[in-house]
Amino acid sequence: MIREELDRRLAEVEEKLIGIERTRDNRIYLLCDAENVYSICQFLFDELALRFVISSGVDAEHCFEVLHHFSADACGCVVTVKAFIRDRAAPEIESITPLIPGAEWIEREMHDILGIHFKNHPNLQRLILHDDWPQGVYPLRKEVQL
Amino acid sequence: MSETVRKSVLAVGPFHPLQEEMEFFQLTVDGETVTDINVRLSYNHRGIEKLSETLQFDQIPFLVSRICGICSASHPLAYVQAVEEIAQVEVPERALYVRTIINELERIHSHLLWVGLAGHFIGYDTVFMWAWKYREPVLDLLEEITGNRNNYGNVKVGGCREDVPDELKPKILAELDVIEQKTEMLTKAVLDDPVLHARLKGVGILKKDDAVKFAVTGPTARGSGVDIDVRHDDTYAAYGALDWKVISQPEGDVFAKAVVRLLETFESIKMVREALRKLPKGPVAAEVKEIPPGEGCGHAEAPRGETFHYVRSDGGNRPVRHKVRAPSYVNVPSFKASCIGEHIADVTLTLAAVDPCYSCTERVAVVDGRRQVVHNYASLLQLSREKTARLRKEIGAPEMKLEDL
Amino acid sequence: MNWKMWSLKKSVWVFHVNCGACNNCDIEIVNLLTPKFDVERFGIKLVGSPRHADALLVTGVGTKQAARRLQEVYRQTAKPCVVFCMGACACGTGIFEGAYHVAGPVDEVVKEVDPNAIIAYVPGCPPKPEAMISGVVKALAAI
Amino acid sequence: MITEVATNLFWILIFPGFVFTLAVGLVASWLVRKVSALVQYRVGPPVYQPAVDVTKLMGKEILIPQDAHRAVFVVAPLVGFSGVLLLSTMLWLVGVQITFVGDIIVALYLMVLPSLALILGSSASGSPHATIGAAREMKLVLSYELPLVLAFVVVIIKTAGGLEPGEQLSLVALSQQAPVMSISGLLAFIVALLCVQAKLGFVPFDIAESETEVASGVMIEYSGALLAVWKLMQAMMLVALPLFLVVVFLGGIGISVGGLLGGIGKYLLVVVLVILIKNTNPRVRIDQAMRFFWFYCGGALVAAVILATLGNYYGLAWL
Repeated sequence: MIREELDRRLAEVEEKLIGIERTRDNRIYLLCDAENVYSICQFLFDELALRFVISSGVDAEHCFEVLHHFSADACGCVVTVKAFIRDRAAPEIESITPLIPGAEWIEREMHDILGIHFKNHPNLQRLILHDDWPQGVYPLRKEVQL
Repeated sequence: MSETVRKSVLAVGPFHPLQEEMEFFQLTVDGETVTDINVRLSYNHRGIEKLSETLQFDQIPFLVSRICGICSASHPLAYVQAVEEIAQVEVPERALYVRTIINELERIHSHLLWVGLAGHFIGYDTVFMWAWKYREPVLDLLEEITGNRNNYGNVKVGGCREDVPDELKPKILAELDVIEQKTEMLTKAVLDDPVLHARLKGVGILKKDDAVKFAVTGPTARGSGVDIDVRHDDTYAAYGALDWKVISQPEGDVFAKAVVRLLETFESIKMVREALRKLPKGPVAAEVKEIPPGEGCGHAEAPRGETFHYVRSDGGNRPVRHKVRAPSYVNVPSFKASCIGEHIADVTLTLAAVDPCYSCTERVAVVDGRRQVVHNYASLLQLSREKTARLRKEIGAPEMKLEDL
Repeated sequence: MNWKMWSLKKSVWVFHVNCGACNNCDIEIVNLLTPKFDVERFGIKLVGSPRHADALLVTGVGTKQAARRLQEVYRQTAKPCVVFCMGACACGTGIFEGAYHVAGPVDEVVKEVDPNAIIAYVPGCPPKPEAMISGVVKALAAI
Repeated sequence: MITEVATNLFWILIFPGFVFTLAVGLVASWLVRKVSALVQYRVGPPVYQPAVDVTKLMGKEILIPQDAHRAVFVVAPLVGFSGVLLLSTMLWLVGVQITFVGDIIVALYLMVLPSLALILGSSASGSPHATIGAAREMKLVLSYELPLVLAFVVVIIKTAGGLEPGEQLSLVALSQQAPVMSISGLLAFIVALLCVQAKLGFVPFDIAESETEVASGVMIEYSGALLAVWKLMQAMMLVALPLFLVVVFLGGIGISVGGLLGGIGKYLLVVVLVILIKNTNPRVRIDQAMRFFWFYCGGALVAAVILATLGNYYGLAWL
């Protein structure tokens, strides 16, 4: 898939997005609300056959951001779906693991270290924090100081 | 994991001389067939992403090179590429070539290391000793260039810290010739050995659509016919200027992954040679004044697959978020697709074929319905080797002669 | 020097414990076995059970999850034994100092079990195989 | 009376019993490690290494696992060790003609003792891995004992012609013959050599405990002096078992200088054969080992028995 085609196809999901940012030639950020993340990822993964790379959870000032990074290997382009979770007290977002099994670990990890709940995740157990880690403490949140 | 399993694992200690990270794999078996697999991480979780938020942009390469000892060139490279993307730095051309040389040397020694371990897993300990012997000169070269056998700490935002001295070129070229010759012998031994064909072919198949679903990268993906390679797709450093090709094999079994790694070693040797020849004159680092607010993604092809770094800056001198993804993080979960339904004699080998940074497989415990450990790493290794021996016999293979290697 | 100490120095069976390392130290330890360094010359041998070991080669920072396992291994080791902290992380948590999942340097973790444990340090990131050999020799000369 | 006791004690404890066998055994186990190292481009350990290893283990703490059956766990190594000690003393004394009728049967029993002790000790340790090892060791014993006994039957048939009826079961009498110089004897010797390989626990029959998967199944829970006793036992088996083959098949060790040198040569030959087999073969699986010993070795020995009987009947020594 060449770059022009990717841009054209991305326009198909435009109504679900808040905006599109292009920081460099081959870096595309799709900004959206938490509710739309599953359908956008489904479009990218199933329709455009992009490769899932990883997700990053970010503790931004007024919200949590979940970034699903995809890679369009044919044109070397990284497409990132940036979802905003505005409810800081009980952050929740749709899991994409039922769609992409490779996302299981990273969602468990974000659940561990940021306390984001993933709806419909098949196995949301503790993954990387040790067994005696206190409940309710999320090390990657900004209020936790080293 | 239930307490009983834990206890027996602790009591006998799933430790082994070749042990590496502490991941704990729990396999459920039905008779001799694997029906489920579960992994517990955390033994090696050091909180690097949080630490990274407390360090300055220039200090972080030293931290990320300590994520994984074998990928200690590609992690910093991916990181600095992300930061350079934020800061829009123009990296001098010579630095790009130096980065390429270091990364390819790293790939050569990592792949040789894997060959040795794979030999160990199927009971050819002599191959293990020999492959590691041939790997040593590469480490010596890296030490001469960067000052350390591992953890090179050679890249920084805007370029490199150490140059490849011109007077070292003849030595590197000479060593490469020797390594190429030895690798050729190893490759021949692998590709021509009927026992290895029987032992490795059709084992632990990761089908192409599973490879896509589990989003695997590197030789694991290329062994399943997914020909992705960051060096080629989103070309960085000097890879775009070099003549090389992406190696891929469609079969998806352990043999295919071995072939991919061996052939890649030759490509790497070729690339280092060409990069040395084309090495342009000039400085190896550009000055970077400040990192503006913004976000960037950097990825690089480590020996095991794509290393991905996401960095966000708020204009200060520390990142506000730094996400790291090592290749094993997506390659290891693919065991769910490749191990289930396999005979337990093949499990260690299948896990090893992914090269999961490389011997997490030694945390394996096999449990039956009553949650009792029936196999540990040693007995699985045993089963794996027995199968090799049985196949040798069935094929009527001659004894492996030392001079064949 | 009594016979116990003498023989201990001439025949060191080591057991390798990784408690959260980056693999570098671990690979260099395995490297010790291979033809270039071949520590079997000095009677150093890697063994597979802590019960057979005279020295524990500990690498890594001692993450909270791994620390308890290290303590368990230390209890299972037949005394007298020496604990070697291999690499900067094991010696003093190195670059990972203060991270939330780090239980502390290896010596502190071991001393929780046995305050009188004999602990030797081989710094370096990773220590070169030669440094490891020399570290073992020096530590043995000191006891 | 006192001198006789003293002499016997000397024989058992110093020469050629405990001390001497031990010394030879430790050197032999060094040889095994050294040759393996050379194959792998390494230098290998110095000659005194096995001795130092054992000395060191003697000074270490003995840990007994909580789940273990203490008495059996502690006694098992001693049982195995005394078995080998007696066996080796008996074999060396064959040279000086002090023995009793029927001692080959005693020797056969003594040779089983180490394996039995190993099974006992590892089952008593209460570790699941040791239990796997014990089960394998047990199957291995079952597979090689039968061919080993059959091999001796061949020898006894073979030597029947030249010996008094009562003498046929005596090692001294047997040591005067060299049955390996005949077809049936050679067959029996080869099978017995393989059985010895299995008894020593070397590749390809190191199924129960192997150095490469150092978790070493059966011995995993042993430490300190008890582990040292096992190591000593293994070292001494490296002397006793090849020596047994020398005595039974290769014509024994003479008391004269020539006989002594010849004996050492024969011993080294057997040890070198064992090391060669060890270094050129991959490990086999337990059911392969059983099939190998029962069918192939068993078949070869039945043929050997027939050949030997025919040879006796027609007076053809070479059959």
